[in-house]
Amino acid sequence: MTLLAAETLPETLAPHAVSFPYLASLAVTTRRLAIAGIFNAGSGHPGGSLSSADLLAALYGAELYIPGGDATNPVRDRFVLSKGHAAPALYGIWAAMGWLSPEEAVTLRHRDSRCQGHPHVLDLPLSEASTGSLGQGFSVAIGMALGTRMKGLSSRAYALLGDGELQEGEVWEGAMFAAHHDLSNLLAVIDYNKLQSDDLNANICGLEPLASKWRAFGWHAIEIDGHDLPEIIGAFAAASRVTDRPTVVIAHTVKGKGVPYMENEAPWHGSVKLTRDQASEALLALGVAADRLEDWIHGRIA
Amino acid sequence: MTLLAAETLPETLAPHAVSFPYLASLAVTTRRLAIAGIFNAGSGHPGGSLSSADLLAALYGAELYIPGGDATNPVRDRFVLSKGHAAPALYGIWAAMGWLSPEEAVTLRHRDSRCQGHPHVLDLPLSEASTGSLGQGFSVAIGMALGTRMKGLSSRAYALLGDGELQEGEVWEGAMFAAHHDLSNLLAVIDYNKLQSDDLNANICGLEPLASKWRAFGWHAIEIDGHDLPEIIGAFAAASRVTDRPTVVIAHTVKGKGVPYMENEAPWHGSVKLTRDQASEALLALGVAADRLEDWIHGRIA
Amino acid sequence: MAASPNAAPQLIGTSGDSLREAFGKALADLADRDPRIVVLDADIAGGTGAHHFRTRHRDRFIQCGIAEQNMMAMAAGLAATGHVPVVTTFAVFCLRAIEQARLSIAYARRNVKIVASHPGIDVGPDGGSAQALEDLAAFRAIPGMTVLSPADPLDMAAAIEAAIAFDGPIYMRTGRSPATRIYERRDDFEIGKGHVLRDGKDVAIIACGVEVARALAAADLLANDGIAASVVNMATIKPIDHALLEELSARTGAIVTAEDHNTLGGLGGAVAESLALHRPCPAEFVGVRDQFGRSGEPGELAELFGLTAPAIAAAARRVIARKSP
Amino acid sequence: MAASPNAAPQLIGTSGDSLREAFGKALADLADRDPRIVVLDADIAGGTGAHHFRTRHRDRFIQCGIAEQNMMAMAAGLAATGHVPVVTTFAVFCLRAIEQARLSIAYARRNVKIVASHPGIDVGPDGGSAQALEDLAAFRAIPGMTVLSPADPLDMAAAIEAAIAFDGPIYMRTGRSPATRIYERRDDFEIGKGHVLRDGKDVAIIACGVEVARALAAADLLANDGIAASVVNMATIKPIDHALLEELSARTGAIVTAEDHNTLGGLGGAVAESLALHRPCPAEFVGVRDQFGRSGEPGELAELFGLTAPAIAAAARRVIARKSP
Ligand SMILES: Cc1ncc(C[n+]2csc(CCOP(=O)(O)OP(=O)(O)O)c2C)c(N)n1
Ligand SMILES: Cc1ncc(C[n+]2csc(CCOP(=O)(O)OP(=O)(O)O)c2C)c(N)n1
Ligand SMILES: [Mg+2]
Ligand SMILES: [Mg+2]
Repeated sequence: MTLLAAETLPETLAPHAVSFPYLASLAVTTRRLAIAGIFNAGSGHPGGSLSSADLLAALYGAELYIPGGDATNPVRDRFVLSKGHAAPALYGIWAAMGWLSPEEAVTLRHRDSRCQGHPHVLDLPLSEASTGSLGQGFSVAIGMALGTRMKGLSSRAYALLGDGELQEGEVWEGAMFAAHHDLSNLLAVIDYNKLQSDDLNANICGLEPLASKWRAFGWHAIEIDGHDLPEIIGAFAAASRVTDRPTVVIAHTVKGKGVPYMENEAPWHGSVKLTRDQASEALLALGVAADRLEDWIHGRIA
Repeated sequence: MTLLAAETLPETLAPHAVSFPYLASLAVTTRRLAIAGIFNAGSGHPGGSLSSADLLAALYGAELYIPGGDATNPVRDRFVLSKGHAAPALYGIWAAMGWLSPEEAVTLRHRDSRCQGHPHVLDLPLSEASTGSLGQGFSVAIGMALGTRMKGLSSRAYALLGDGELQEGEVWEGAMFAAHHDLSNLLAVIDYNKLQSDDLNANICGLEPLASKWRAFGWHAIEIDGHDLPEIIGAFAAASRVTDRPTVVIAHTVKGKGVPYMENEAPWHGSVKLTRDQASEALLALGVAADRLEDWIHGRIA
Repeated sequence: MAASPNAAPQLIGTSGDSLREAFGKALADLADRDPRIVVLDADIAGGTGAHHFRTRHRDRFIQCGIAEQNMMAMAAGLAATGHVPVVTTFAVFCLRAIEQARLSIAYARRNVKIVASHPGIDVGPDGGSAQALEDLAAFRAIPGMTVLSPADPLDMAAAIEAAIAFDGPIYMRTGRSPATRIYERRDDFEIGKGHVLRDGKDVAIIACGVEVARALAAADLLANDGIAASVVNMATIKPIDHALLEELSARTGAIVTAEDHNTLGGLGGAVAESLALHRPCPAEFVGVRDQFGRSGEPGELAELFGLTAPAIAAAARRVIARKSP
Repeated sequence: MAASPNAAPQLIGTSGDSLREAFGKALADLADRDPRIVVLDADIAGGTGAHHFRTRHRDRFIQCGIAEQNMMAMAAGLAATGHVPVVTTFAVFCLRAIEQARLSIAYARRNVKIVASHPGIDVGPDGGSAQALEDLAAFRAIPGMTVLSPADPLDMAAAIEAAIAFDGPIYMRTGRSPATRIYERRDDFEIGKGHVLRDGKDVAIIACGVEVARALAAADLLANDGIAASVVNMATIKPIDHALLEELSARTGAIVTAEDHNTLGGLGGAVAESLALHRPCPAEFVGVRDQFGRSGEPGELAELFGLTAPAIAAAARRVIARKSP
């Protein structure tokens, strides 16, 4: 593995000046809007949305090159939410970035909303891919990494995967392909919250030793705390210096992170209906003032 | 991993008294009938049939418990040819075992023959599964290992896979499942001939480090020379003592083994048509006397 | 052909169990008596109804993880060793493993039941990615695969009982949303037979799944205008009930099909093929017209995509206008 | 409706290129002019015809390994970055990745061409496992998916050119065996339009793929008995040519379909739906009757499964006997 010195990196890959308080604020907005959206929808996946909020904040806030959130810019980086059921968090981070109105972000799953239950690229082009069937978004991102490289663009492709998602064989097909083709412009991030729909990965179909699996498939693997923003940013920086293979960031997370009654509690991991009380309790736990609850539920976050 | 001492093994798992000359004769008969079948058919896959002949000889001749070749015996072991395109070798080993007439074995791919281009369980129940689409036979064998274990039977399930086949994600889904369920009555054998249809694995989509992949997926992995009968038998014996996980035998082989003009020569790896001269040269190389060529081509092997 | 008195439909109009719940409960009951049954799940048992089986028969519940291809082919291996495997996941994820269902199950004629929850736009808020509109067509094309789509909880319970008693591969749809009850009893379920719920000479509405209740409601709407519609619960899509369709074609001369599926290739396709082969007459197809679904409540989506009782009634009026004089 | 003189069929009767070879060569030519084209292969290029493209355009040939699911979804990513991906494998392995074709390609409306070699019993000696009899039905059910099945090498070359010019997802069958030549030139290929090869008032034979040549031969057999048959090359299965079918139904009152596919849900299903919607008439469906194929030479298998010219002619006689007086 060759490491490129930072100064030889093309400009778009150079480390940014990162403001961690800013990233933290993106993450908290993401979480709040995800809860509001799921409450309004009457269904949705809170556990896996909350666990990925810090990863999404670090990605969109400090790593991805998508000037102005313009999904038509050919040299933009591509981010695919392969674990598409975390759509509420995706709409949340876009709203936090100012790329989607927060009022729309919380219309999740409504008939006339562009915020479909799972990201749909024809409704919201920033989705880059239409996902919801686990495993596929990762392959699409691999195609994007290859496709931009074939065009000589400096773009990178990113995919966020769930841990349960790694049970899909398609992921290992893609992993083998990406390593064979030295797709160093590809970064996979695993939201390793140890839980899937029904139970712990360890009870359903164990994934450990997970980093060894990826390494045996030819990837550079980095393990971090997926709620520690400096660690996340550090992992991205390290990944950008790996130029002979794709990198996977295995981010240890807590399912339901930020809402104590949900954290690691099995019933909140699949698609659920939130009562108004539950939504309020969640938003309070996420730091919303009692007199702003109604505003946040409607996406009035200013 | 717990090792069971041999004397505590149930009788059906006890090591057999193995005659290596007998196994070698099974292998050579298998190879000859495979060539005869492919010649008669006008199409078929010689490379991957020849590379697996010694493995099949060791399996059927010394390892599998299938008394009298009776595919209705509920306590029999199950063998699934997951790389179904090696069907010519499968029919060959059955004929060598006396379970299929050699005359029928060489009717490969003919309209009225039970020897279909890929094994079909409704035509020949010893096939155990209908295969031909890579990856599936392995999953079927896993279902058999689980199914017999749930019934309290001592049966073991075996699958022979190609190396190219390991690019199918379904294989890794199955690998993860089998390890999670500690299916120690499951044995996968990889015919690691380094070539697939078009080219070397290494050029198409590299598999190395292969043993590390299986180990990271929770399997006991053994690497051997897949043409060395004592090594093969030794690996099976070692596998039978592994009682807490499935075992994979990674058997290094030569594609086209036994027919010099085919060995490691790319054009013989896919489905090909053999001329009479080519078939004759192959049979001569496999030790058929010049005046017996016509007999072998028609399966008159007595 | 008149509906038997026992089977007289009672459009109760209340929303009860969903079909997936009815399936899970009925299967758990069947398994009390039938030790051959094992259930395979891909981390979605709470959604498919399979959790009822798991609660009662933990030792016969096989958690496969999120790996539908391996699950489907493993089921063939379990069937080969004497079990009767019931493979459960969402309809769209059954599609992910259709080649395994084709080769390892159907081609090898393994006795496996594939039970697909979350078909059609009835899936609702999850959106288009999860709303399978192709499964009836795709599984119908597999040689030897029987295809079922029952209409209400009692129909569902009868169907899974018949499916388990049947020796061969079956693909069956359940449903996500609470289902309108149609039957008060259903002891005459037969694979391959449509069930005439209502008898009328002007037009015949052939429906399956959630559309059966809407077809009955459409018949009420039509009755208000003096149009007498037959309504059939065509719970078996394959093999289709040719004899019944021929009779209905002869008697009504106008057919409407209704299904929560693409109008191409599913129930509509099966009925169209049968009519063309045995007794042609005009038909209209109610279903999703070659579009993907989207998020929304099932009722809203039925409006949006034209799967409601008034949409069925409108199709009936169209086809009646096309009758040969 | 009469066939244009230019397009007059010339049943040359010699066996020439296979459709897969014709596809591969035509695609390599197109790619000389169109730098957007990339080809994806799953270790089977020598079988699909994609090797012709590889030889000429190595840098745009993407070897995916034996991993069809990843290949199919990757194609969507390549399309999203401005390439025009052509995914190539056997038809039965396209089925293995149909959920990827559905979600990542069709739902996202990605401009990907899926080209499937080895359809139907025409596959021959490989046997039933490799003989896809379901693909037309399954891919037809995917919303927005165009489905093609050209008839001879020139038709194939025209079809791939039209497919590349078309903006949207397409599933297209090629064929394994040497194809009988039908066209001397084919410069009027249009997606969505059937091509009338022969004009006759007594019955219309609607065929696709290898069955078109057999349909023409069947028309000759029928002509010997004084029966005038129209023959249509229905190279577009979806969207089906409703206008042409309506006209043929009106004029002949008797339709036969012929395809190397299950008789359920494919071309026969598409035609039956169209007739029922627009102008019902009796039809007979020639194809494989819900069985799996088996090993044998393509010609032998056509006999065994009833896909020959005499079988088509027999179906024509049956359907003529069923005409309404
Ligand atoms: C192919 C496929 N199978 C099943 C599902 C249903 N499903 C949705 S979420 C989920 C659990 C996912 O677990 P994980 O990947 O760990 O996600 P997270 O914990 O981050 O929510 C399942 C099984 C799906 N979306 N796709
Ligand atoms: C799912 C699937 N994709 C493609 C093929 C076509 N195919 C038949 S043999 C073969 C090469 C297999 O290579 P390998 O597994 O290494 O077999 P071996 O070298 O032992 O012959 C391919 C791609 C197939 N049979 N199944
Ligand atoms: Mg998880
Ligand atoms: Mg090999």
